[in-house]
Amino acid sequence: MSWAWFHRFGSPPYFYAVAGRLVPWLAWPAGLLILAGLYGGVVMAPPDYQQSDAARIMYVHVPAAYVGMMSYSVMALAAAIGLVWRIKVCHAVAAATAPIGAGFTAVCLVTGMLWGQPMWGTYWAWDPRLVSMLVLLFFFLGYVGLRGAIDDISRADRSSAVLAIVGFVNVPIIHFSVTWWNSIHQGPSIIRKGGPAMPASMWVPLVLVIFGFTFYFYAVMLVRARAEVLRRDRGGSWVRELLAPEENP
Amino acid sequence: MLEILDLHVWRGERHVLRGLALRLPEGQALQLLWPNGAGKTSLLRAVAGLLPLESGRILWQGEDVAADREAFSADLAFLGHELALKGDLTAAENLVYSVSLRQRIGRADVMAALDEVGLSRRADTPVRQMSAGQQRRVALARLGLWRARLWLLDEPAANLDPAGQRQVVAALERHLATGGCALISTHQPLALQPALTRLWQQPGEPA
Amino acid sequence: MLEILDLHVWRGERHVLRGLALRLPEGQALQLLWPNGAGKTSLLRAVAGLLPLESGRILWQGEDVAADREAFSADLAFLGHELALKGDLTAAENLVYSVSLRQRIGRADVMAALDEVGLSRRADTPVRQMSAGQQRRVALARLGLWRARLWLLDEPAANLDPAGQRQVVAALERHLATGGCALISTHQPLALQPALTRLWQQPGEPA
Amino acid sequence: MSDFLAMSGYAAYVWPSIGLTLALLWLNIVQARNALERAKSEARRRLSGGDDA
Amino acid sequence: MTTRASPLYAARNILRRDLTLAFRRPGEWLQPVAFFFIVTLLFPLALDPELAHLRRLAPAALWVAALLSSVLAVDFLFREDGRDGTLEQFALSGQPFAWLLLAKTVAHWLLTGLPLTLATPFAALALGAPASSVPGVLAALLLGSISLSLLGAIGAGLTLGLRRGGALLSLLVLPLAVPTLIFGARATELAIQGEPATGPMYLLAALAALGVTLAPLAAAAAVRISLE
Amino acid sequence: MTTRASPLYAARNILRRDLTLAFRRPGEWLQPVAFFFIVTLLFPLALDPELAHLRRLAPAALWVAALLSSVLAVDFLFREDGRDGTLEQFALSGQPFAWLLLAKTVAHWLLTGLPLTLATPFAALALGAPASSVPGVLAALLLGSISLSLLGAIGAGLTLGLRRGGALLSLLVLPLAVPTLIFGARATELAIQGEPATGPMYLLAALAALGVTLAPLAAAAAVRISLE
Ligand code: HEM
Ligand SMILES: Nc1ncnc2c1ncn2[C@@H]1O[C@H](COP(=O)(O)OP(=O)(O)OP(=O)(O)O)[C@@H](O)[C@H]1O
Ligand SMILES: Nc1ncnc2c1ncn2[C@@H]1O[C@H](COP(=O)(O)OP(=O)(O)OP(=O)(O)O)[C@@H](O)[C@H]1O
Ligand SMILES: [Mg+2]
Ligand SMILES: [Mg+2]
Repeated sequence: MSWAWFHRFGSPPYFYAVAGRLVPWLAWPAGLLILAGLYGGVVMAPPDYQQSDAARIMYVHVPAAYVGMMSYSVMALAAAIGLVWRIKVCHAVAAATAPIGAGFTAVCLVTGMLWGQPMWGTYWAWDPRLVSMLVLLFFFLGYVGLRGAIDDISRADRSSAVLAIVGFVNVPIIHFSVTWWNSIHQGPSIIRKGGPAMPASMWVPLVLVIFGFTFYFYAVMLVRARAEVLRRDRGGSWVRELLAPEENP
Repeated sequence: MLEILDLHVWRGERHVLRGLALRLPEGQALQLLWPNGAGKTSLLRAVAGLLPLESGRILWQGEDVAADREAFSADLAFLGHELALKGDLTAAENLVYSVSLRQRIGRADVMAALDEVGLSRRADTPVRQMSAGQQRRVALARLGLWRARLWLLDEPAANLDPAGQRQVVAALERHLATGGCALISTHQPLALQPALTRLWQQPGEPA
Repeated sequence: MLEILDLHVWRGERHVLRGLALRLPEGQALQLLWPNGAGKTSLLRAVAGLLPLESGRILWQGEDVAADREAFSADLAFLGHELALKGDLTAAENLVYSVSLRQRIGRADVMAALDEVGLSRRADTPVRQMSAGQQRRVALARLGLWRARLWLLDEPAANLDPAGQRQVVAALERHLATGGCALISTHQPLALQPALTRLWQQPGEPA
Repeated sequence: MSDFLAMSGYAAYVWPSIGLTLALLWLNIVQARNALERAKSEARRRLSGGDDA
Repeated sequence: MTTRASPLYAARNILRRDLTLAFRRPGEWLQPVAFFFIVTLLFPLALDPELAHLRRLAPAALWVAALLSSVLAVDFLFREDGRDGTLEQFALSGQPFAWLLLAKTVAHWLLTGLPLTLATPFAALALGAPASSVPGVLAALLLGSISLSLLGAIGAGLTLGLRRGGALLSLLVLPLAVPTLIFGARATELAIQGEPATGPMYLLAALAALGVTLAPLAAAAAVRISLE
Repeated sequence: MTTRASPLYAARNILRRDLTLAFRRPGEWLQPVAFFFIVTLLFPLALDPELAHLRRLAPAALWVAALLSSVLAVDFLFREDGRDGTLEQFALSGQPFAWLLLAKTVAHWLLTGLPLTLATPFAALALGAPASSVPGVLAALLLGSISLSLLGAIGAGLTLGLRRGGALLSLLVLPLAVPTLIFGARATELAIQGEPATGPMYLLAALAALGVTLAPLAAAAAVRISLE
């Protein structure tokens, strides 16, 4: 395969432009999917036969969980590429991902706790799945903290990249924790042998929200990434051209 | 022979070295007399590989140093603002341990080197108990022990009294005589034989 | 006027200053050109009260400084090997905070002082991002802001380019002209007007 | 309607979860916009030679 | 002509300087808190999880965590200023040295002790303490953290300029801190059990008062010695 | 003529150097151990002492203490060598950098992890663990301390040259150390209850092996970046 596209994306101006054009195409579907999914899940779908309406938390908890984990993976991957091939754009993506991923992880934790109180009778339990997710949050925080502590941006990029890569080991642990250890948390109930463990009226909206969150994540991430690319720019002529019209309107 | 082509280096927000180029043949010492903040330290660190290059190439014996960092590192000796001495170790111990990273070494060589910088009687004092200039001299002795072809010296004469500065010059002349070369940042030109050295006053002008 | 009588100072096992005596009248600068390890730093730190005296007396305006340390400290400015600058603060902030220990100060004075050392455009750069010489210059600006009668300077010209060294000389001459006095350790004599300064080559000889 | 809001007794858990999630979605958008604006003005400042090179 | 700075003016500037420094690095001052949280989290991780069990353990966990994170933090109280010569300038400023160091210690407490105190209730709840206990826990940690910072200042002064200061520091401070720890834990325990904790509270307050008056002098003496 | 030093020769000298340095300051290397002891002793102080209660608490106390003291100690692993330019010379020595750092880490483990391990049995007994549990406890801490040192090396590399590195360091390392902590505490618990602890032991060993192979590379990358 040719690496042309790879290097094209590596060039800040190209990335900046393409990302800018991409955002609306991600944002609108995201909005629609989320609305549809939440409506389907929170309003239409029948209450769970065991958990009745408490199960509706699922429609935010699970997508948040998936996106939280996904965003860490995206961050680690981008960081690794940026570190190996010295591509600023990738570092920008990693930097843009961290705060968003931290947000989703936190939401997953809180919604999970709010779900746990009625279901398990406690907000928090020291359970592998829960703990590993908490650790994920700490990795995000550590990543942000490390960035904040370093003032030279290129050093911050590469240092935090190392951290992101090292911390990635945690992600599979989160996913398989339920199967490896006996966990009070329930195991895979959508992507599993023999199809989803719930009626279509429940898993379809869930899947819609999951996709919606994913689109949303990429939309927001790209906006932030454009900002990060600008911050990393070093007086490249393209920025001058880009901002010239806005300087004297 | 060291060759630098169109070197660009940034420090944070600041574009410090803009398309710098130089050639440094064997047996030559190039003295950078640039003003404060002009980029001497940055240049030396970039050559040593301690600062990332924004663009440009550094050739050693005609080959790009990025190709084989470790081989290049083995050929160079870097003396920066920090002396890399352990205050709790004696002068001799410091030399033994720092040199032994690169080559096998015995106490005899160390004592000889310390003698050259006039510290033979201080070989066993902890470096912490030495004055600024004495510590500089220890670092100077180490420089002589490393058998490196390329010396990168950042203000080697700082804190040294006239006698110490003469020792620097002597060490440099020995080094150049054996076909080495040196890139030196300094504010007073070192009194090397004119044949051996060039002075570079401003980063703007050509070397 | 500073007067030192029969001063003895030990550094660990070493009897560094043996019965040293000197007189430093107003408007005078005494330059210590002693060789490395002769005891310049020790002397300056002892006078400042940062090293204990084994024996001997230090008189300031005819009174023993041991009598009222704080009054004496308020009269002196000490610039050592360490610059007492915060890498994370900008040059201006560093000056404001360090000077405000001794006297009230406003941003205007600070900018003026930075201008004198040629750093006015760097007033808001964090000191960490400055080169060795630029940091020295900030320390120099601070020296000018403290209204101290007695300056104790340890190698004030280190790391400075010729322009910077001229600034040191200018600052010193302003200081001496206003009736201050200065005790300076250095390895190149500073180009002060001969009337204002004495050179002291060896601790053995009299000043 | 009211018993829909009541979530058969789980309202205290369901609605905060959903509310919090929506809040996060909103917050992310705001922050991203601000970040981009800040970066642009930063770049402008740098281009107009805020401090010397 | 220039006007001398009053001790108050000098202290105010030291305070301002240290706060500026801390806030320049976003979230840096949050780190002791984060550390504190992590430590409190470590216990349940290392234990078989039973909330009842945890609750009995809460006071110990809280106070050990608080003690450790404040010892960890106080390690930075004088270190930097000592290395870069700032403390020498303090000593030569002609201002009362102990007073300047007190200013530094206050700044340090504002940046570590106070956030720590504000953080404890959450940790306490996570460890299963009842919400009713929060005021008591807060009060205990408020008083405790003050004397911990002050004791820490002495240790920091003594270990100034030593390699590996950190570990030695903890050796020096932890014994000094034992009374605070015991009374603090006791007060917390009573608060969690919903009983009045006036007795230990008074003792904590007394310790804090004692610290404010004596610790700066001791610290000043220690730092002066370490400066040579 | 001079002969190049083999990587082994270089590593041996680094090891010798660090040991010399540590022993030059009498008892300096004892500090993490002392810290460890103090921390473990703090628990009984902060608790109402009931041995039965303490025994159930022993694994947590031991491991939290061990984790904290090794995090505290690892903060000094690279700090000094980074500040005084020694690490720059390492990087420029022409030897494989990761290998040199591994040598430093080994020295560090010998000076902190090993004494810590040897100290635990006493702490465990003090916390009411039965003598029969000593071998298990020892084994668990031996394996655990190794991976803690290695993980610490990564964090130390990342925070090298940062102000307040220490606190950030702990924030970075502790999440990495969670698995070690959990398995270690589990193994210790089983050992104290007199049951076979092979399962967690294997996992601890696996973690240690993983660390030895990967951590130095990560640390080397981190340090190189921090040197700029
Ligand atoms: C603080 C508490 C909780 C945390 C941190 C948490 C975390 C997670 C995470 C990380 C996932 C994604 C797993 C993966 O994609 O591999 C997940 C999925 C899920 N969680 Fe939770 N959870 C919590 C509480 C709960 C509770 C109380 C319930 C319901 C009783 C629940 C039900 C689910 C379900 C149904 C899934 C989807 C499983 C799948 O299809 O893979 N969670 N949770
Ligand atoms: N901390 C110390 N402990 C013991 N001896 C010391 C200590 N510091 C310096 N010395 C010794 O005291 C003597 C004087 O040291 P000092 O730093 O005053 O010399 P100096 O004149 O400043 O030299 P330089 O020009 O190199 O700065 C030296 O011989 C040195 O070895
Ligand atoms: N860490 C840093 N971050 C950002 N800018 C820096 C940093 N270090 C140095 N600079 C800037 O880079 C420029 C070159 O610095 P450098 O230290 O190379 O100068 P120099 O020639 O060595 O000066 P000196 O003679 O004073 O040592 C200076 O303007 C300085 O402000
Ligand atoms: Mg320089
Ligand atoms: Mg000196």
